[in-house]
Amino acid sequence: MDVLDTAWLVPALPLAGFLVLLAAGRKLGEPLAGWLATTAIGGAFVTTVVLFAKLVSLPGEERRHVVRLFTWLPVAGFHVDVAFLLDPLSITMALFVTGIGTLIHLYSIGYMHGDEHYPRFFLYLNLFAFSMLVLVLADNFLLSFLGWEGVGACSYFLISFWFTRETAAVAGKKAFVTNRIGDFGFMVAMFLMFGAFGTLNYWGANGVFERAGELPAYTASAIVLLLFLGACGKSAQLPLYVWLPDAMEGPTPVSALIHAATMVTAGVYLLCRCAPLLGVADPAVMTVIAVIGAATALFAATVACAQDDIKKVLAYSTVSQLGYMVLAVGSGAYVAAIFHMVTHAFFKALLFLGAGSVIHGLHGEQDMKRMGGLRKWMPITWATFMVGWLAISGVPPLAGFWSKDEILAGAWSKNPALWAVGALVALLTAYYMSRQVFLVFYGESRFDDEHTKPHESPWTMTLPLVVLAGLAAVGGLLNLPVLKRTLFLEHWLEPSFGPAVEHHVLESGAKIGLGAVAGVAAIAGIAIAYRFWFRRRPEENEALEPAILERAWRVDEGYAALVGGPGRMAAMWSAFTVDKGIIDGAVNGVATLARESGQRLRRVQTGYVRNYALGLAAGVVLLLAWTVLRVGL
Amino acid sequence: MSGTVLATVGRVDFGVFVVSAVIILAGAFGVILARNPVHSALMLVMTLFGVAVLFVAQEAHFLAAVQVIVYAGAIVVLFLFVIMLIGVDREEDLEADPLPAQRPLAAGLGVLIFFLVMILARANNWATGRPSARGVANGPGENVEKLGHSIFTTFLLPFEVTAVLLVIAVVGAVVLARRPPRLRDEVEE
Amino acid sequence: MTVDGSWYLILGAVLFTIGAVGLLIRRNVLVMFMCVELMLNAVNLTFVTFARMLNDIGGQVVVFFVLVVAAAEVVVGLGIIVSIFRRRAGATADDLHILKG
Amino acid sequence: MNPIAFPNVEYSDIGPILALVAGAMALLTYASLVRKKPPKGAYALFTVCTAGASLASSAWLWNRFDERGHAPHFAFSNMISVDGFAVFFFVVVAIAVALAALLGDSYLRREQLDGPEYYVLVLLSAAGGMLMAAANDLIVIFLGLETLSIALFVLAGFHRRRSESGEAAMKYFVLSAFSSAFLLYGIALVYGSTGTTNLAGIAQWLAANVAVTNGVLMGGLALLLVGFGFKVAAVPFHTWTPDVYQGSPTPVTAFMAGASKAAGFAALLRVFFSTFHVMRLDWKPLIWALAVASLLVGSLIAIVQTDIKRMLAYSSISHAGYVLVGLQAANNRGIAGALFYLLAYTFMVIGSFAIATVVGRRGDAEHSLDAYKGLARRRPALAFGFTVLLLAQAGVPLTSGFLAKFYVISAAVQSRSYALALIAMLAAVIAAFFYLRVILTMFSPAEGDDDESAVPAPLPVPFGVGLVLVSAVGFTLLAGILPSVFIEFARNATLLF
Amino acid sequence: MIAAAIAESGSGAGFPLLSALVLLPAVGAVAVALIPKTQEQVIRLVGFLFSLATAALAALLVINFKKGAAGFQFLESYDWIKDFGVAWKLGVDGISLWLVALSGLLFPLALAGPVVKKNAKNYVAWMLLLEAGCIGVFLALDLLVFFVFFEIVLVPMYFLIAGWGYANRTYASMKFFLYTLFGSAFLLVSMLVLVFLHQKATGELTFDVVKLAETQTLATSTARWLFLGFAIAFAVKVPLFPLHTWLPDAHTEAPTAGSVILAGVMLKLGTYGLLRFGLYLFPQAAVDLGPVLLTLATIGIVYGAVVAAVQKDLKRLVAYSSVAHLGFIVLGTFAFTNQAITGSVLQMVNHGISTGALFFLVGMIYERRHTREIAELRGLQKPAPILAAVFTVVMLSSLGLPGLNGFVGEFLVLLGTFVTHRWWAVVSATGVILAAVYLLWAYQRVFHGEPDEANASIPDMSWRERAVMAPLIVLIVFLGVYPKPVLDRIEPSVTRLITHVEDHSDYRQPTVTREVAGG
Repeated sequence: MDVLDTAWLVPALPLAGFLVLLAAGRKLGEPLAGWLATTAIGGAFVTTVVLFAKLVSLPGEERRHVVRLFTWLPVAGFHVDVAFLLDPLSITMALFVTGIGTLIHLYSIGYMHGDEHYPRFFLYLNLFAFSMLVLVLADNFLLSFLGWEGVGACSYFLISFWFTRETAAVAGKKAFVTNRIGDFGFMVAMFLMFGAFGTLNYWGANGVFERAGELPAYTASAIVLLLFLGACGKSAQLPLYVWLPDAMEGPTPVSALIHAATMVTAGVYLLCRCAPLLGVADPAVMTVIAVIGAATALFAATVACAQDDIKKVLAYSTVSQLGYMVLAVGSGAYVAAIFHMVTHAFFKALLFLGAGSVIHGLHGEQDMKRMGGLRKWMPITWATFMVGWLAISGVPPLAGFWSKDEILAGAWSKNPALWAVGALVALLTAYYMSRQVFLVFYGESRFDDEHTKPHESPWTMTLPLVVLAGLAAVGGLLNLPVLKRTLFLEHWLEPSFGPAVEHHVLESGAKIGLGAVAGVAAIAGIAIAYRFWFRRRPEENEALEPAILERAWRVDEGYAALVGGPGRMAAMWSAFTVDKGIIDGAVNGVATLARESGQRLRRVQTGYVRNYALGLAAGVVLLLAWTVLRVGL
Repeated sequence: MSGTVLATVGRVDFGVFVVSAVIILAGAFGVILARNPVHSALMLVMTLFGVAVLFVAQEAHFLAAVQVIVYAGAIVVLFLFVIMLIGVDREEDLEADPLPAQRPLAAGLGVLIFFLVMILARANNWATGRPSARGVANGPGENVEKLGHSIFTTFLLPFEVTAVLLVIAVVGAVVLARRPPRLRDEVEE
Repeated sequence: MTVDGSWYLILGAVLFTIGAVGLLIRRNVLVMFMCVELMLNAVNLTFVTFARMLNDIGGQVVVFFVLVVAAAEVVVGLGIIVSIFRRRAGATADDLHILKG
Repeated sequence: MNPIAFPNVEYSDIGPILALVAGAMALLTYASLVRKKPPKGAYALFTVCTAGASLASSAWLWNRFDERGHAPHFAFSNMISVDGFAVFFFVVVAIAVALAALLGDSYLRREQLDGPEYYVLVLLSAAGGMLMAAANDLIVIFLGLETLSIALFVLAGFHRRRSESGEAAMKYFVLSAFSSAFLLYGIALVYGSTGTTNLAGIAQWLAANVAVTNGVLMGGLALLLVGFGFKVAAVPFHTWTPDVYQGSPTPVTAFMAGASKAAGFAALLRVFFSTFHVMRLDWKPLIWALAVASLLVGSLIAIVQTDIKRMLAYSSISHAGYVLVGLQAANNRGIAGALFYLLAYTFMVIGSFAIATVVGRRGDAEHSLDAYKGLARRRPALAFGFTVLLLAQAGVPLTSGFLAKFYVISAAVQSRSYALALIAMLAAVIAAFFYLRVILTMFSPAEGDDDESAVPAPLPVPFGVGLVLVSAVGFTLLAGILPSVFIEFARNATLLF
Repeated sequence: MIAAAIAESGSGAGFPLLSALVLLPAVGAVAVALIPKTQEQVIRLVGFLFSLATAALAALLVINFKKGAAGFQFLESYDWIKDFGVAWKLGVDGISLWLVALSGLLFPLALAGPVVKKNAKNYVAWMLLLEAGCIGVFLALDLLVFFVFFEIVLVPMYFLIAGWGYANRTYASMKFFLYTLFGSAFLLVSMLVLVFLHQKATGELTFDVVKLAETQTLATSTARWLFLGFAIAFAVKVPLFPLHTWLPDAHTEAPTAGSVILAGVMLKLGTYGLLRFGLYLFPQAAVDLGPVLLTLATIGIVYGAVVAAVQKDLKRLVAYSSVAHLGFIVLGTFAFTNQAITGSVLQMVNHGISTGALFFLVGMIYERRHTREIAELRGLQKPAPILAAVFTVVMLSSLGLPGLNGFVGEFLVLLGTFVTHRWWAVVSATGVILAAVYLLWAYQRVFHGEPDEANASIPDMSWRERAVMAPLIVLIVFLGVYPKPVLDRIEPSVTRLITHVEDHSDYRQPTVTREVAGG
């Protein structure tokens, strides 16, 4: 038996964990449930590593393996299997999903300590891991969609995990609904593909990608745009990003795992997966994707500059970084997108977990303006957070620098204007992240240290921090643009993207130049933040936090006005005016009409026998009159 | 018979018809317009006589006799008897009808019925049927004999049914006229 | 010349109509009842006329039966009137209207 | 003087009628000769036996049709026709007699009206009805109708302590006499234009003069329709129905609704469908209009009624509309459907009035809908029976009522009267409303019923009424589930015209 | 072709399984009626056992059903009303099989689940009678027999609503009954017209659906009118916008079990009718008028969801969600592709399971709180986590989450529809978004948040309730993950139906949705 055929184990392990927890979660209790879940995902990680090793050992062109389990939906010409595709792209995704997933599970054991719904949390986490793995490993669009919606549902569960909090409940719902708008695009795209090919399989003799070339450009464009709509929902791009900042209502490990490292990157993954299709689509479509990505990146970065909530900053930062990735996809730089996805997963997960550690240490405090000076209280957290900070700011030689550099290079070759936006975002990123670090770890303590004694977190929480910090530091090694040979990731992923991939060849001189500018932008950002925020009282800088940014350009309010106002009105109007009034009114009207005519007719029955006789005579006249007409006058 | 006689007979018949018709209609109007029911009954007698005369004019002698004896004799007397019995020989106010629309509508419908029948009859002749389907009426022989023969042969069953009808009338009259017995207190249910 | 049958028939129709109208406009039940007799007589006249015109004895036989029916009807009808109006003043049809609607 | 040669008369041809008349005479004679009060229920039992004899005689007639020389034929000098159609109505009327007798027994005793008169009149009236069904001469129809009606006037006014009863008799009498006059005038016109009152003779004349448009004849036909329409309570000749049904003693109403309507339809169907068949293009539109008017007016007014008897009266008007739908189809299926309908309806309506008899209590007074509140709790079996009967009247499947409606409507469809079929079905929707309302009332609690300890006044169901109910409900369900034999019966009845 | 199919099924002889399926519950009703009123426990037990036995028969049917055969199986035919060519003809194919199974499943649950307080005897008897009627509808292959069952089910349901319903039950039950009767009026007349025209053309008076369908004799315009007549009746029953307003009232006022059966089984009578009779009897007319129904279905999907969102009554909300869901079924029916129609049939089953389950759950909430007002419920997840969890699963199934049953049907319908009627499918797909809006919003308001005193003290699901929900939850997951056994049995019949439509109309199915040769 081929080792690769055991691929089903990867999603099956978290699923098994889920099922066990479902059956006996409450009996296992704390911390057994957590350990069980962690073991399950850890097992998946190990399996993935084995699979990865096996795949690496194969020659490039054989690195695509399909494991069919059973037929899911067989209806006439339409046939969908539950089948997993192992190729460099999926195994890469699986690796970092299981890897980071394991770390965050481990972290959660400590973080969720004492929560009354402890087993339930791990239940969801395992279910999420399962869904995410199905999403990335699926062999066809529909199975991916299953994972796609599955992660959405898990995200919903986890955001509203603390369901007694109204805001959490609302945020969960918002996430799900917004995602569904994207899913709508995904679904219609699948319909189009089915209509064109009669299948939803990725590869294989009849696979969508194999035959992508047959598609007319406009169909391909439509498919891509619809898929992109799906990606916008999942990966929080404009205009569907609104759910992600609110999603921070969930427990912090959730934010790290789902809303930073893995789920939100699914959109980017989908677009990369569909690279062959993107290649067929009209170039204008790619431009749309790139512009939206850039716009999202810039937009979210500006908002992040004015947030007070430690997690909100990171949330907007995530949106912004996802914008980078989408920009990369739009520029055709798929590898850069995946590269940044991975590095971002490292440092953003790290930052979130760090933030979680801070929150944990401060017993739930999230407002950065009420932190400060935590460096001495939480040394490990501080140290690892610093790594993450530098990585995301794009300070060489940490991971973020390399991946961001790749993207900017791609953008440059697409359009220098896009590059300019990217560079600006880099500066802003460095700025707001520095602001966060200075506010949280430096300066004087602004919390009530009489009663609150911040403490360092237990090892289950700090261990993942340390590991992630290591990864964030050296993650750039994955795809060092120093030599052609060191572009490991690019070579590795090449079979997945196929011939559709454009190779952005920049002369190394230009590349170095662009890299230098990016590095300078990062330093500049840090410098500005240092000038205004380092060891200063936050009140001094209110001018830097305009209300419009603090309120995220009032987009939420705008949506609320749109949906809550006219939308709600329309629904009320449909339900009460149209449905109750007109439609049901007509039905009841018929009943009333019958009753009324009954009442009227009944008045003829006066009780006077002479009236009755009159009626009879009238009947006679009618009959005779008709007869006369019939006979002819 | 000679032509003169025929002409005379014709004139006489015409005269009889006109006179009878006037009597009949006068009586009929009298029935419906008299305020006092007693007067109405007497007017009815007039009409019945007029009809009887027309029966004779049409050689239905037996029916004419029955008409006078049964109708004028028995039925109208019965009417009068009842009028007296329940004491309603007071005059009825005919000036206004408590049911406002009743009267004009009644008149209108009556006129309509009449004219509609007339129109229908005008469209062709009145009597279009096969003559003498059940035996000759006009020819020689006694009217009573012909009638009796017909009743006891062709119309035997209807004749027998009249017996049932009369039984019903008797039983009905008894049932209706009898005072209801006083309610018993104890009821077996 | 004998009088044409249609004259008799028209007379019958007039009489019938008068009877019908009378029934509709009179309030006294007894008079209404008499109006029915008028109508029946109109029919009898019609039958006898038809019998003559068709030279058919059947029409006269019908009149005979109608007379019997009329007699039976009168008996029962007057019985009803007596049983109802024995306890009331007058015999006005309009007084009876508890059943309606 | 010529000796009279009496026609050859075979009295067995009118055996079912004779049985009833003989029974009535026997009863009358016994009652006038014997002073002693007979044992409880003896009259009723005797009447039921008489009806049974009538039924047996009908069955004998029916079976004899297959024998040589006894095929459907005319008898009594062509005055009546002995055929399946007639026998069918003999059966229906005899059943109505038996049921009415069973209902009457306890009712009369409760209302202290006991005596043989009720039974005598019912028997004689029924004989008149049967005569109408078998008649082959307009004059026999007229006599039969009068026999039926005059007895019914008396029966309607039978409950002399109730002023409603007298009023009903009065109204019925005046209007019936009025309509009879029109009928008679119609007969006269038909007689004039065809030269005979004999149905077979008329048919012959029509066959010979088919092309002629005869105004007098058609006028006569229209007036015949007035008379029959009155009897079957078709709009606009229905005005007497609610008042008379409501005012009459309830068993009488039951008999009226069952036998009288059936007999009226027997005459109407025979005269129009059989005799005037060639003129069907002339009368179909009239029947169409009458049917629609009856269906709609009956249903619409019924939904605003609060008196159960009155409501059933209006519903009977709308039922008449359905039978007219069958006639309007003017095909064998339509007539068979009409017959089946009348058979089914007789059971349904007598059963329904049987319940009204019980619930009406002493004085025949409690007929408002409120009296039915909580019936399901006090008398579940009664409520169940009524529910079945009402659902049958509404035309719910697996009851005879559904098949009856289905039958006539299929006939209408077969003759391409699609609009009428649809109107009839929609009228059924309106009608369903008030049947359901009654059902709902029975199953809703009466005032004070919430109090478990409160003992409701007893509502005795006498044996006779129980028997009526069992047979009515039984037939309704049986004919609804296994209808073949009854449908066969109705169909053969029309084939043996 | 049909004859061959029948011959091939060949299981006509032997035990009359289908008649037994119809009659067993009816016998049960009679049996229950004979037990004295006071023996409530016995009555419940007997009723439950009868419905369980029926379920066993249904299971037997599923097991013995010949997979891959397209025609009718287990045929039985006895003369009923010979004079009209009406026969007690029963048969089952892939389309009706699962609906029978669904009935067999839901009735025992409905009988076992909610406990009625008063007059258990009548209640149980009516339920069993209802079951007989519902199964009869799905099995009847004679138009009149179908009609009889189609109508007769109204009676028990009417009594269930009127007798055991909530405050406004009188109005609701009456409306339900009359509205459906109104539709049936058109059905009966159209049916008769069809039969008599068929007789005129062929000389044979028959109500046999197969015979009527296989000899297409109608003129185009006639067929359209008749189709319309059928469609009105079924549209009321489905219910299709704008004939739906009886549904919220009936569902809301019915007792829990009544709502479950009403939504779970009875609404399917309409969609089943459209599929079995609309398409089969009037193929060309169905193709011609399909867009009208598609449009109404699409409006229903969006409209139902929008209206559901703002309902104040939880049960009413679920009721309106049915309007939306049933829209999908009708949409698929008139898309004329294998996927869409198969999806429709599957969706009928799915909707029965998930909406049935939802009504069970709403009933449980009502039993605990004695209110269905969303505004009065809050934070129920805290005191009743299991209830909340079950509710969540059912809700996700209802809003079409992949991996649960609702998605499979909905997706197949939309997929199949998209190929032939692109824009209808696109608009309908927005219903998927809206479903999430109203369901999640409702869930949030009812289960999330901090419960107040009245809500905080409710008990969680009892073992009895768990036992009732368990089979439903299992099926929700099973059908979502492995619907193949079901689809494999539906598909041949659907293919045959589409072939029939193609044979008798100018419609041709696109290649992409057809059966792949040798596949």
